[in-house]
Amino acid sequence: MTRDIAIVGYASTPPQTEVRETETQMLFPAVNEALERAGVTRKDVGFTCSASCDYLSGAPFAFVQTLEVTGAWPPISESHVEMDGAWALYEAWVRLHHGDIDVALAFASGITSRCNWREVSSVQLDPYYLMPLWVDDVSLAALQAQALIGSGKITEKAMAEVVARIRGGDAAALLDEPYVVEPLRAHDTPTMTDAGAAIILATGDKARELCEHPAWIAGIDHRSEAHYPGVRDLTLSNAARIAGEQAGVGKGPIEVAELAAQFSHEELLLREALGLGADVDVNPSGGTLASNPVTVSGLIRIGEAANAIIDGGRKRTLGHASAGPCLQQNLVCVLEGD
Amino acid sequence: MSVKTAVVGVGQTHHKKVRDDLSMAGLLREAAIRALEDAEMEWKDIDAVVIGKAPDPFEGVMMPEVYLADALGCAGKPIMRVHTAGSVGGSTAVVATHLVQSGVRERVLTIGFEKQSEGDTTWGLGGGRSGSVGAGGYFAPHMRAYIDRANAPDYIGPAVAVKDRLNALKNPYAHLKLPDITIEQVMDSPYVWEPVRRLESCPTSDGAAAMVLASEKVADASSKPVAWVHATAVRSELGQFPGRDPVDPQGGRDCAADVYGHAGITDPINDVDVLECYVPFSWYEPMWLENLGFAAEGEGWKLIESEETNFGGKLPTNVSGGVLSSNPIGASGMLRFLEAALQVRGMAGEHQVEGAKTAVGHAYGGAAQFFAMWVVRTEKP
Amino acid sequence: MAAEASWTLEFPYRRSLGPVVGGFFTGLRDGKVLGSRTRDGRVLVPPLEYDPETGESVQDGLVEVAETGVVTGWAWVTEPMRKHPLDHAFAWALVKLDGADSSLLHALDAPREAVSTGARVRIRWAGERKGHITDIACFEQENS
Amino acid sequence: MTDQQTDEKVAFMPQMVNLEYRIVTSPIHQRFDKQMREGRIVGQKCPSCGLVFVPPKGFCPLCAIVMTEKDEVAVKDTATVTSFTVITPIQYQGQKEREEYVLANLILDGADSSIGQQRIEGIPHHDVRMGMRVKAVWATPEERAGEEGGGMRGWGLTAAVKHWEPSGEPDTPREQYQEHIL
Repeated sequence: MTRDIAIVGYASTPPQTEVRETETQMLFPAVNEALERAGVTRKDVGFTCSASCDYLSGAPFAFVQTLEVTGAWPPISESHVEMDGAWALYEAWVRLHHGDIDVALAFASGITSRCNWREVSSVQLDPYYLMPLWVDDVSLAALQAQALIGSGKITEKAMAEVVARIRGGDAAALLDEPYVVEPLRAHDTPTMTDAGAAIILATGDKARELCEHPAWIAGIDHRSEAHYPGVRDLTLSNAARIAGEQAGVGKGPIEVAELAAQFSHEELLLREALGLGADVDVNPSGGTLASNPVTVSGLIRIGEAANAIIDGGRKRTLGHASAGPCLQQNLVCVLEGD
Repeated sequence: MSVKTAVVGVGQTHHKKVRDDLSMAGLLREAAIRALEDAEMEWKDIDAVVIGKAPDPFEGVMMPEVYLADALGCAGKPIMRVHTAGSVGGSTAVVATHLVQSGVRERVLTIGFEKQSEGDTTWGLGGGRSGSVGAGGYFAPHMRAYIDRANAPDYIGPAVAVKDRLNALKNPYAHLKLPDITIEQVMDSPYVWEPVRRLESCPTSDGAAAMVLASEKVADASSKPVAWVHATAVRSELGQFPGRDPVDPQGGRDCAADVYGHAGITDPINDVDVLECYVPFSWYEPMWLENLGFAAEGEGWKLIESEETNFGGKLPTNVSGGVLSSNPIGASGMLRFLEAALQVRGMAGEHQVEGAKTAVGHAYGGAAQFFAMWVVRTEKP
Repeated sequence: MAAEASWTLEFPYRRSLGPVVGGFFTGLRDGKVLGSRTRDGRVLVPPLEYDPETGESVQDGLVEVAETGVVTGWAWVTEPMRKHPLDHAFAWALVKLDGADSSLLHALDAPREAVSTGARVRIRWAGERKGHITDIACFEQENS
Repeated sequence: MTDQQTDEKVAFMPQMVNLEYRIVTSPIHQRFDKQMREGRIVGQKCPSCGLVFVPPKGFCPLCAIVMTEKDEVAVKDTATVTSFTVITPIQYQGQKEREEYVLANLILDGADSSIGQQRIEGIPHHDVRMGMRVKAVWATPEERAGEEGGGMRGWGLTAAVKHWEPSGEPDTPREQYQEHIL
C-alpha cells in the first residue's frame, strides 16, 4: 500500500557543547545543506514538518521562531511535533502518500546547553507519582540497566565494551570509574549537545532524479510502552521489537544500524529487541551516547543511516529514535538502496 | 491512491473552568471513551493515537504523550503528538486523517486537550515573565485595524459575542452559559485589551475533544451516520515580516482555497451549510468570514448585521457556541472539526442545523499564522 | 548587556486528581496504601485509572495493600540532585507491596549493601502527611 | 497520626515546577543591544530583497539567506503607530504590571519590518490613534546600563528606549502604513 519514498538529502550541524546563536540561526546551515545535497530549493518543498521542545529553553513557541528557516512566504503547508524529529519525518512520510506533492522537508533543533536536562527530564513524567519526586532520566535509565544486569541479560563489562567502542579507551579500565547512579557511570550516560538537522524526502521518480543512490524507506513504524516503570518488564523493549517487526527489519540483513541508545545498556537491549546480530555495524557515527541533542538525536540517526546508502555504498540500513523514560517510545526506519 | 476516510465517532468532555473531578488522564479519557462508544469500538480496535495540545508549560508537563500513552491504550501501539499553537486541534485531526488516507492505519483515535486550570495561560504565553499580554493583547491591534479598515459598526463584535453565547445554551458540553446576555451588556463589560471587551473574549476552560477516523471499509460497516472527509489543508506563514497582513492573512486564504478546491466548493457562502471557525475574540468572526471567502473584503460584518451567521441564517456559524463559549485551547480547534462532523452526521441534537450536508471546520494559531481546515460531508467523496 | 543571565521558570501548578489518584493520596494521608484493580483482577499500586496494558478502565473502588513489600528493581544514587527526596546517597527502588501486582517507585533509605532485588522493605511515613506522594518519605529496610 | 484523620477527600495537589535556565543573548542581539545603548538603532538590509529588518535576525526570513554586519543600516528613532491596544494587565504569578497601559505596533522610519508591543506614553490613552507619529524617549546612559540581560523580546530596545511619545508631526496617511500592521 505504501508509496516509494526515499531520503535524498540529509545534513546536521556539527554537534556543539554550547551554541550561542539563536535556534533559527543554528538551523540555517543544516537546512541549506540538506536542500543542496538533494538538489532542491525551498520552493520545491511541498510539505514541511519540524520538531522542537519548548522546555529546552524555558520559553514557549520555539517552532514559531524556527519556521523562519523555511522562508515560509508565500505560505507553506507545514506542521510541527513536540517530539524527536524522527516523528516529524514520519509525519512527512505519511503526507507524501497523498501523491499531490513529491518533496518534503523534516527538520529538528535542540539546544540543550541552556537547561539542566537531568532536572528538566523529570517534567515529562507522570505528574502525580513521579514528577514530584524529581526522578531524573539517568536514574530511570539506571533502573533499567540494573534490571537487565539482574536478569543476566547483560553485564557491566558488556556495557563498558559499548562505551570503549564509541568513546575509545579500555573497557576494563572504564569499570574502575565511579558510578553516577549505579550501575551507570558517567561514560555510560550521553554527552548532551546542541544541534540542528534536516532531511529531504522525495517520492518515486523524483527521488531517482534527485539522487543517484536514494535511501528508500522500506518500512517505518513507531510504538510506545506503558509509562510507569513499575508496570513494565524493564528487561524488554516490546515497543522497539514491534516497531522493528512492523518496519520489516528481519526481511533482510541490516548492514548499519544507527540506534538512539542514549545509555550504553540501551544499545544492548535494542540489539536484542531488533534482532541485530554481531555482524551489524552499530552506531558507526558514535550514536546518541556520543552526542545527544534532545529532539534531534533520532532524526540524526535516520539521516546517518540514510547517508550510509546515499554515499556510503551500503544497501540496507536502519535508523532508530526513542523518547521517554526507559526507551518508552521507539521508532524504527528501515532504509534500502536500489 | 488515497483511502476514503470518515469520522465514525466523536466525544468531548463537559468543558468547564475547572474540571476538578478529573486527573489529566481522566480528562482525555472522558472524551476518548465517548468517541469510542460513539464509534462502537473498544480500545483494542484502535491502531494509532494522535494527540495535540498547546504549549507544555500550560500544564507543566513536558511532552505529555509520554505520560498519557497507556492512558490512551497505547502500550504496544503508536502515539504521536502535534503542536501548532492554537490551530493544533485542527492540525492534529489533519494528521490523523492523513494516517488513514495514506493507508498506513485503519482506525485512528485523535484527541486535543487543555487543562488550563492546572496553570496560568497568560503566564505560560509570556514564558513566565512579567508583561505577558496574552493572546488577546497580541490580537487586539489586528482587530482594531480590521474595524478601521472595514469601517465596521461598533456593535458587530458584541453581536457575535451574544450569538455564540446563545448558541452555547443548545450545546450540553459548552462551558459558558449566559442565557440573559445582551449586546448592551457586552458593550458595558470592561475592556481587557481595548477594543476587546471581557464579554467579547473566550473563557479559559478545561476540556478535551476526541474523534475516531476510519477507512472506508470500516466506515461503511458503521451502524451510524458518518462524516466523510472531503478535503484537509494546513498552511503556515511567518509571524512577522514586512508586508504581512495579519488582518487578512494569505495563509488563511490559501488554506481555504486548498480545501475548497479539493472539495469542489466554488461558491462558499452557498455551497457550505455550516461553518465552525476559530473565533476566540468576537471580531475574528467577520475577519474570518472574509479571509475564508464567505464575504468580500470589508463585507464580512454585513453577514453578521443581517444575522446570516445566526441559527437559521444563510451560513450558521459556530452554532455549538464556538471558542467564545468553550476554550480548552488544544481542543478548541478539534472541537471546530468535531462539530462540523457532528452536523453532517445529523447528530448535533439541539444545535443541529437541519439538512446540513456540507460543513467546514477551521482553526488558527500563533500570530494568526498557522491554519488548519477541513470539509466534511454527509455524502461519500 | 550581559551575554548571559540566569532565569528560573517557576510556577506553582495546582493539579486536580480525580477519584483514583485522589483516593490513593487520601489513603496515604490516612496512613493506608490503596491500589486499583484491573478487570482481570490485578492490583496496581500506585493505582492507575486504566489497565496499562489495554487502556480499559479499572474497576470501581480501591483496595488496601500492605505497607511492606519486596524490591523488584533498584538504582543507587551516589550523589543526590538537589530536588531528590533524600540528601544523602540512596536507592531508587521499585517495590511490589504485599498484595499488589505492580511496583511503586520511590526512594529507599538503606545502606548500599542492603539494597538488592528481593530485599524486604517497608514504608517510612512522613511526619506530616497532606495527601501527596511524599507522604511516603521513603522506603526503609523491613527489619530496621 | 490519628490527628491527621479527616473525612475530606484529597482532590488537589500542588506542584511547584521550578527550572533554572541560562538565557544566552546571541552575538547578533548583543551587537544590536550595544548599538542601542550607544543611541543608534541599527537593522539589517537584505541584499536580495532590499527590505530592512529591525531588530536584525542574522538572516532574511523571506529570502532565507544569511545576513551579517555588512548588511547593517541605521534607521531613525521616529516611527508611525500602525495599530495599538490598551492593556488591562491580567494578574498572574510574576506579573509586575498593575495599571492600564498602551502597547503599539510601530514602523520605524527607514525600516520595513514593524516592531510590536512598544509602550506609548505622554498622551491620554484615548487620544492614541493609528497613524500617529512618535519618537523614542531614550533612557539615560546610566539607566541603560542597569537593565537585566536577555529577556524574551526587544533585546536592547527595551533597555535603551523607555517608551515612545508623540512627536507632534502630522499623522501618516493610512495607505502608507497599512501594509505594516505587523
